Amino acid sequence: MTTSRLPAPAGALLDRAKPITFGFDGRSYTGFEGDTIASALAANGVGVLSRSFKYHRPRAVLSAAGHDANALVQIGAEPSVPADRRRIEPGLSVTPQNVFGSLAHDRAAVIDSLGRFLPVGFYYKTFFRPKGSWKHWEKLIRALAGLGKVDLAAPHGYHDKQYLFADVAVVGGGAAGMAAALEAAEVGAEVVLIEENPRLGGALGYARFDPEGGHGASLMAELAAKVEAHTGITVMLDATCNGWFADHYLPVIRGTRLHKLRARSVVVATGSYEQPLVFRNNDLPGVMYSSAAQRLIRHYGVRPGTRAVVATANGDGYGAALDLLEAGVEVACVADLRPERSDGALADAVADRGVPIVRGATVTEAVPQRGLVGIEAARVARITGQGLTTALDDRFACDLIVTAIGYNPTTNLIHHAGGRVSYNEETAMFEVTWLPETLHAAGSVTGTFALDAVIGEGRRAGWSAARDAGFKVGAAPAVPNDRGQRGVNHPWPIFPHPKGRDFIDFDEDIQVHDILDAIQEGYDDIELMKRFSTCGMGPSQGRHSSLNSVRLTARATGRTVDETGTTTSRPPYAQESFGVLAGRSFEPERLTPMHHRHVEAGARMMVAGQWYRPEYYGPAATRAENIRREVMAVREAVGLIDVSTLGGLEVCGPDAAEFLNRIYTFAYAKQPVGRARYALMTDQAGVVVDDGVACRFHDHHFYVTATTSGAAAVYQRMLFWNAQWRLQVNVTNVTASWAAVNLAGPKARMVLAKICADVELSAEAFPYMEVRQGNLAGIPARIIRIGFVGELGYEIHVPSSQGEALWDALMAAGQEHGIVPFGIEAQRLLRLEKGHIIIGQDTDGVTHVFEADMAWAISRNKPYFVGKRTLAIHEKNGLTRKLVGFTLKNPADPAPKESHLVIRDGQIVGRTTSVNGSFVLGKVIGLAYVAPDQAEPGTTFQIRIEGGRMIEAVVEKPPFYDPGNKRQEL
Amino acid sequence: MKILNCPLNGPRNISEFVWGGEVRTHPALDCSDAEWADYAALENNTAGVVREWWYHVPTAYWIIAERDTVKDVIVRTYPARELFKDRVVFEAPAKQEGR
Amino acid sequence: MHLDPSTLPRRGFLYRELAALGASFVEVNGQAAPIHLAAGQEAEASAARVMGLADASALRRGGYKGWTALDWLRGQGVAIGDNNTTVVQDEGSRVARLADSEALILGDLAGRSALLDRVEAAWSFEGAVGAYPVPRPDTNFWFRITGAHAANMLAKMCGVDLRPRKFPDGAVAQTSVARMSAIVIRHDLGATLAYDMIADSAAAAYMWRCLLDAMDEFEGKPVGLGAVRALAAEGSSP
Amino acid sequence: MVFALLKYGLSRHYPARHQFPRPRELKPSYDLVIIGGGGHGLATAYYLARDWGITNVAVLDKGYLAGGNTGRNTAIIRSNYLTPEGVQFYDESIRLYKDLSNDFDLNILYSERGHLTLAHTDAAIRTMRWRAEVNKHFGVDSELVFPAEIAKLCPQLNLSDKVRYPVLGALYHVPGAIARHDAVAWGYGAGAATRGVEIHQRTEVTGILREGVNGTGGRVTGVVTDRGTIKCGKVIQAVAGASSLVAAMVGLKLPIRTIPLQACVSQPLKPFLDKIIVSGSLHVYISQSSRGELVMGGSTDPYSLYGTRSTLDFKEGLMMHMLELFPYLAEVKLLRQWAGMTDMTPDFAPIMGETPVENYYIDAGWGTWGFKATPVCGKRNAEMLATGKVPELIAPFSHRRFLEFKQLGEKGAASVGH
Ligand SMILES: Cc1cc2nc3c(=O)[nH]c(=O)nc-3n(C[C@H](O)[C@H](O)[C@H](O)COP(=O)(O)OP(=O)(O)OC[C@H]3O[C@@H](n4cnc5c(N)ncnc54)[C@H](O)[C@@H]3O)c2cc1C
Ligand SMILES: NC(=O)c1ccc[n+]([C@@H]2O[C@H](COP(=O)([O-])OP(=O)(O)OC[C@H]3O[C@@H](n4cnc5c(N)ncnc54)[C@H](O)[C@@H]3O)[C@@H](O)[C@H]2O)c1
Ligand SMILES: Cc1cc2nc3c(=O)[nH]c(=O)nc-3n(C[C@H](O)[C@H](O)[C@H](O)COP(=O)(O)O)c2cc1C
Ligand SMILES: [Zn+2]
Repeated sequence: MTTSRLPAPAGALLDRAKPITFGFDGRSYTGFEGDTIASALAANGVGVLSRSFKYHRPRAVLSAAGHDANALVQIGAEPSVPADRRRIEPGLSVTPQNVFGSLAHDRAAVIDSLGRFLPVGFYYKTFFRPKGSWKHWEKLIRALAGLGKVDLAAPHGYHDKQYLFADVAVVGGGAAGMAAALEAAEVGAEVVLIEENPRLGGALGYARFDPEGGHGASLMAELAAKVEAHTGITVMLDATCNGWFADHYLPVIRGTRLHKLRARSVVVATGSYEQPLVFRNNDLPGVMYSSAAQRLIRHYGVRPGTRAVVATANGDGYGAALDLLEAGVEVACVADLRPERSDGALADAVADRGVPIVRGATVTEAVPQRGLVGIEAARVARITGQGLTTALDDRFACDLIVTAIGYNPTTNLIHHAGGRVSYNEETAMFEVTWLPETLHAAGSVTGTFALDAVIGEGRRAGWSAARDAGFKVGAAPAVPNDRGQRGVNHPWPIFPHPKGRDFIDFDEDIQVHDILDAIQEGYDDIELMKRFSTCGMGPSQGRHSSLNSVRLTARATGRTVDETGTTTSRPPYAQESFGVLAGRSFEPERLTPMHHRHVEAGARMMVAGQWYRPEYYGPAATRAENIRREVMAVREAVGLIDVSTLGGLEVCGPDAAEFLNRIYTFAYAKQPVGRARYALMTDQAGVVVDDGVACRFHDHHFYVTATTSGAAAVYQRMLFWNAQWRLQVNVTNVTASWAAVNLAGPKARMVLAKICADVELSAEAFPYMEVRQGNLAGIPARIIRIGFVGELGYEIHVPSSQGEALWDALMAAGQEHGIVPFGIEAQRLLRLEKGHIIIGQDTDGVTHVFEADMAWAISRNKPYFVGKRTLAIHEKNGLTRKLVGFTLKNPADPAPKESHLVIRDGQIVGRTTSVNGSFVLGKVIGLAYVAPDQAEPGTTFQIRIEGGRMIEAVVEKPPFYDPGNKRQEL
Repeated sequence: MKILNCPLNGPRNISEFVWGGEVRTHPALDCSDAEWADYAALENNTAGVVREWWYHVPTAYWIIAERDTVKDVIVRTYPARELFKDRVVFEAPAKQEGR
Repeated sequence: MHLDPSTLPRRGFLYRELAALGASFVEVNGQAAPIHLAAGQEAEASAARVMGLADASALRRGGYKGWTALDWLRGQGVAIGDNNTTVVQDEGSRVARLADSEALILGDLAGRSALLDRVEAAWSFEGAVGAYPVPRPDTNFWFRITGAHAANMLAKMCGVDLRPRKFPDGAVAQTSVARMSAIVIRHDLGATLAYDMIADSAAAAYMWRCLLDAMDEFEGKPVGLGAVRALAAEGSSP
Repeated sequence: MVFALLKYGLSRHYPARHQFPRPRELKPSYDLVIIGGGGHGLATAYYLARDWGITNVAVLDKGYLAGGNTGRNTAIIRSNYLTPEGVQFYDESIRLYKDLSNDFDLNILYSERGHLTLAHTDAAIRTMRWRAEVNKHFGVDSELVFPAEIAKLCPQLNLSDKVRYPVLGALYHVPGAIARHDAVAWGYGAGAATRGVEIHQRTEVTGILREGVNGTGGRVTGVVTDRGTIKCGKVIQAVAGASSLVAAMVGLKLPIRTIPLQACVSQPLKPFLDKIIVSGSLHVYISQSSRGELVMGGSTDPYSLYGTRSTLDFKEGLMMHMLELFPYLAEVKLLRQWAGMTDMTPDFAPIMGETPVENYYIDAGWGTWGFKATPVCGKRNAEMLATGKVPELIAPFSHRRFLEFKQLGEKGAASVGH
């Protein structure tokens, strides 16, 4: 292989004292600390990094900038690692991607020779005849597609996030960015400077600005030293700003941490990407950008070849030629695409070194080595017109072709922010024409290339950003007039070859004719061209292809480049891992005060929104038995359930009753102190959305409960309405303040009496639907006599810090009466026996009050409640379904499941919502929606159960158990 | 992430807020069914500056924001009481059936 | 002798977690407060200067909410500042104004608040129409987060800029922390940067875990109230 | 090698034909104008031309072909809805989809994968069973399955109960599929254009002409565009995110909110995931395309917007939950994110059919779920426009239902499901 390691001082990023051994494609290599995978491999003479997406052609470094199209490798379970950015570590095991067999012998490489049968969008054109055949072809196509591999056993490493704040954020640590940061910090702004590379400097660190070659480095050292010394500047290296989001919200990824940086103003100084020269076989290993050659030499101490041909249209090509010469690379020829002599010290220096310079010429073909693993020679021909060359060419033996035909600005962040660019035909560049307020740009991202102008522009951007961030600034720094934007970009560096393999997009293996074909086929809008050809849709997202593909599209459609426009640039700027985006996965968990008691008692806990609740107590293996035991305890003795997750709202003030009158369907104005009342909430559409109990403790005070899942929304809704009604009422969400239990069963009073001294508990003194405040085992409590489960029962609310003590006291007091803690499952059966609905189970997103058969819960004497008006419309329109209780006609029939359908004449008319086998009743009971004319008790209707079988059910008016409600009122 | 300037808490990530939709004017209780549907079921879905409800979750605070739904810019925010100044009283509409 | 937290009716939201960390408890307001953990008060105090987390939930706190709440409190001699600021009262309690209609009262590190004693005694539905108590001790846990790295650590969980130069002593942020609503108040302990965090008591264990995880990179340690008091004693914070 | 490719390989001139003959000028008048050149508009044009021979039709789109939601959607096709109206409707669409490649002579890469909607709560289990039962009633292949079976269907899923929201069950819908979204639109567009329909891209409708407006909606007579005014017989709007704005041009107010929906793709990976996985509770869905990218999305944005900007929060929330289901994807890389503007109705069902304005028809309210409906919408819209009668399949989706507070109950099936 022809690449090799250079001695120091080449390789500024290397620590040669620290050799590192790693593996690639099954072999072991040694590089130095600071090497990227790509540079270390190049230093070892490894010429091929990957195989291309479609044709499986060998590929290697193109830009060495960390954004290469074909430098993606797999590291263990991590796919698509950019080998030109990721640094080597001891023991790293790297494998190539998209290879069938080995990198050297890829069986899929045969596709390359079939290329002409695989036109752009080929998969749209075939594989579907005869009908059904795509199913088989798809497998093949899918297997060929994709790059990296997923390992189902890959560990989920530690990733986290951190917010950062700055007055001014500067993205890009090149000359422009450093100048901007210094200027802003100088006036007192707190600056964060973000650079994706391991050191500051940008192009200063690898480009050549003068024949002697030292200017960049010395300027870099000077600026970097100032930046690093400035206390107002925080420098983030190896940190990628991966997008711009609204209000200057910048995701900055460094390692496994996502920093979310909020700045008051932003300077984008992200530089530019060098662009490819398009010619036959321009994708082969050994063809690279001038900046890539320079990065390899200067950053990584890698000699990129032994004999080079340089194709250039600007001074940077000559700079690269000088670098190559100094690195001991023979330069066979410089082909300058421009016909006129380009005056410039760099060009002169190259000429002085005796390098032949051919003007008005370009490389038209890289002559491949066998197996396409490198190049043997370059063909150079005269340019005769736009994209045209003479047939006659010169063949220069070489192993390296370096191209320098211009740049495309790194405007990703500017696009995300809504900035606009437009194509300047004169400079053949996209230039920024409009920036949103408080966003500034400087340096080559704006098309400014002259170094003094870059720095001037950087200073001015920093100045503007500091001003926008509210700092007092002096006079605006001046920017030299000549921004050096001419003579950088060649307007048409595209030389299609009759035999093709003249690549525009290296990710997707798109050649010139692919783009032209797509356009000819009608995909002539730049966005359609992109989507049909997939140009720009691969991992490097058009970095290397966008400019040339727009130029081609423009020419083929007879429009200007500006009219043609570019495709939308979208985040992320560079790849980002799912793990980094996920971070620590904050998933709040709420526990009731008695949570640990349930766990200790062997409860199976179930998720209820953010809460956990006991489903039942005991082993899963005896689930049914556990539930039965809990149910029977409630029916026959006494049970205790934790209902702390119920919402709790304190509604206080002179208008408290009026407020509830408007919020709930019932009437509360005349509710006496000491009484509880059902509370049903509807929305504007009359849909049932929540329910609870309103307890009046004072003229001015109601304590209202809400469902576990509805609490937050109920609170929000109450505040929403009162923000408009302006009643004298205050609502406080006290859900977490109160622990609550329901003590229920015939022996509940006896248990309670044991720990209650100050509340008279007799049925006469404390009847059903009344509330009291008192002390239980010394714990202040609100006691509500309600009966969701249909037995004598007390819902007891105590301060949450004392919930566990209450639980302990009740369990102890209940021991002699056989108290049993019960869970949600038991409660669901118990309440069903009483026919109580559960909002969200027995109602759905459109159930209104009449459908739920709850007209009894509406007070008709009120002028208003939320939903009243719509309910009136529903009442007028009549019902289409109704919720009823039912039992099975034939008790031997299997129980339907919840959500089995009610069928009439082959039509769906409803469904079951709750079904359970009642132990005490010895039969299956349930709730179901049926057609309105099926709702009369005694009517039979049909339910389709498992296996499609129909069974008959009979409407029975709930409550199924204790219809006279005697037991709860005991 | 947008920043919404809460009149109580100052500039905050918009994720601290819940969007409450357009501010609407409640029709008179004796409005027609069509007027009622217009209020309760239909949306202006304005492209441009809209006056909207926003709820700051940590402080349980409903505010009003004027937001440009095309530019994604929040023009102005203020407490709801600037718009809803007075106690609202609902009187039963005079009985008239059939509207 | 060690106090067993489960022998008291008022129980901390985290007493099991704290006991597992070797906490020694003392009774404060009828509840077991972790005075120090296994490391001991002195070690914890020095850890807390760097990065510490203490459960202060046993300490006194309260609040009033409603359209006359601030006026009524003022009538009780309470000094109240602007929204989202805290005023230290003569007897040592702090009063944070949370809105035009709400104030939060935080007692001292000993667990006392003469102010709360006084206003609680004075309050009645009739006497304070429009000012209603908020049951803060049960609604919320109360953590103290201390040490030089506190702001950086909180930046891993909270999107408000809490750095000392932007968030002065006494400032209040009612915001979202680890996807939970929380009140964060800067209240330095002597010379040590420190914050109160007050949030949903039902999520105390969740938040405790999140904080310990976030503190790890700063060598953060859970500490007892003793360490907090020791830091406070180095200056003059109540 | 497949024959068709040989043809391309051997012929010197590529391609065989131009797919979208480009009309330069607008004609002064058309029998019918279709506002919106997304999938729905193009499919309507296609079936008008193919099935009814109506070709004096202009499709007007303010942007490029299918650059609206059709070009942004994650292409999940299924019929496992909740309401009878929905299930029957989408079922017809799936049947049409299966023939599209051959109808078009263009492979839409229709890929039947099987679709799992995960349930993490017992309430969700009930909804899944409900959907399964309704589906089966109409002959749609859906089944409620539990973790042991899910593990067999999709061993790639994390079914551990040690996560915050364990998977308790799933609705398994065998015909659940994905397709190449763009190809569907192109197929319809090319089919319509080659039959004589004019497709005018970059042509924005800015007004609609009516006569006889006094108290009623009047009658449509033409449309005003930024390229001139044209007369026409009938008009149908199929403009998704812009529904309210275009409807307002004829004085029609809709119950729609325009809310962005975002999506993203990973870098291409070798195939490892066949099934389409959706979790409503975790607000995520994912499939792997034929190209190898993971195509992912979640619920709609938290507030309305006429724009397609991307947000960071979207990705953060999505990935947080995605890694609960697929923890091993932590080092997989995101490639690109984007957004569309969805026209969300309160009942997650569309608005179709006639309007109070004579000769003005609507196809709106497709929210996050309308791609799968593209063929059936096209076919039935065409039938309606050609015959003047509202087909039974679309009658339930009338705009009037909102005025009568008779919402359809599709919420339980549509929200994050697409
Ligand atoms: C991210 C995302 C993911 C989705 N995922 C799915 C999915 O998996 N499955 C599914 O079934 N659905 C999905 N959907 C929904 C689906 O994309 C849409 O419902 C469907 O594509 C709508 O098609 P359409 O033709 O009605 O609208 P569009 O494709 O949006 O077309 C409307 C066209 O109208 C044009 N227009 C607007 N105003 C005017 C005007 N004044 N004059 C002229 N032209 C105008 C627009 O430019 C646009 O091209 C998703 C949507 C999004 C955004
Ligand atoms: N010879 C060459 O190859 C070459 C190439 C480009 C520029 N230049 C010269 O360099 C000067 C321009 O300097 P400049 O400062 O504008 O550009 P620059 O390229 O020197 O610096 C831009 C820096 O921003 C970084 N960056 C870009 N996007 C980023 C992101 N999202 N997050 C973090 N970092 C990001 C890049 O890695 C780079 O280091 C000009 O004088 C120009 O002529 C030379
Ligand atoms: C199903 C689907 C798959 C996509 N796959 C890719 C992809 O592989 N690469 C890519 O760059 N974009 C991909 N995109 C996104 C498009 O490039 C583009 O972002 C999207 O159509 C929205 O358009 P806009 O970004 O121009 O606004 C995909 C989009 C969809 C809908
Ligand atoms: Zn979640």
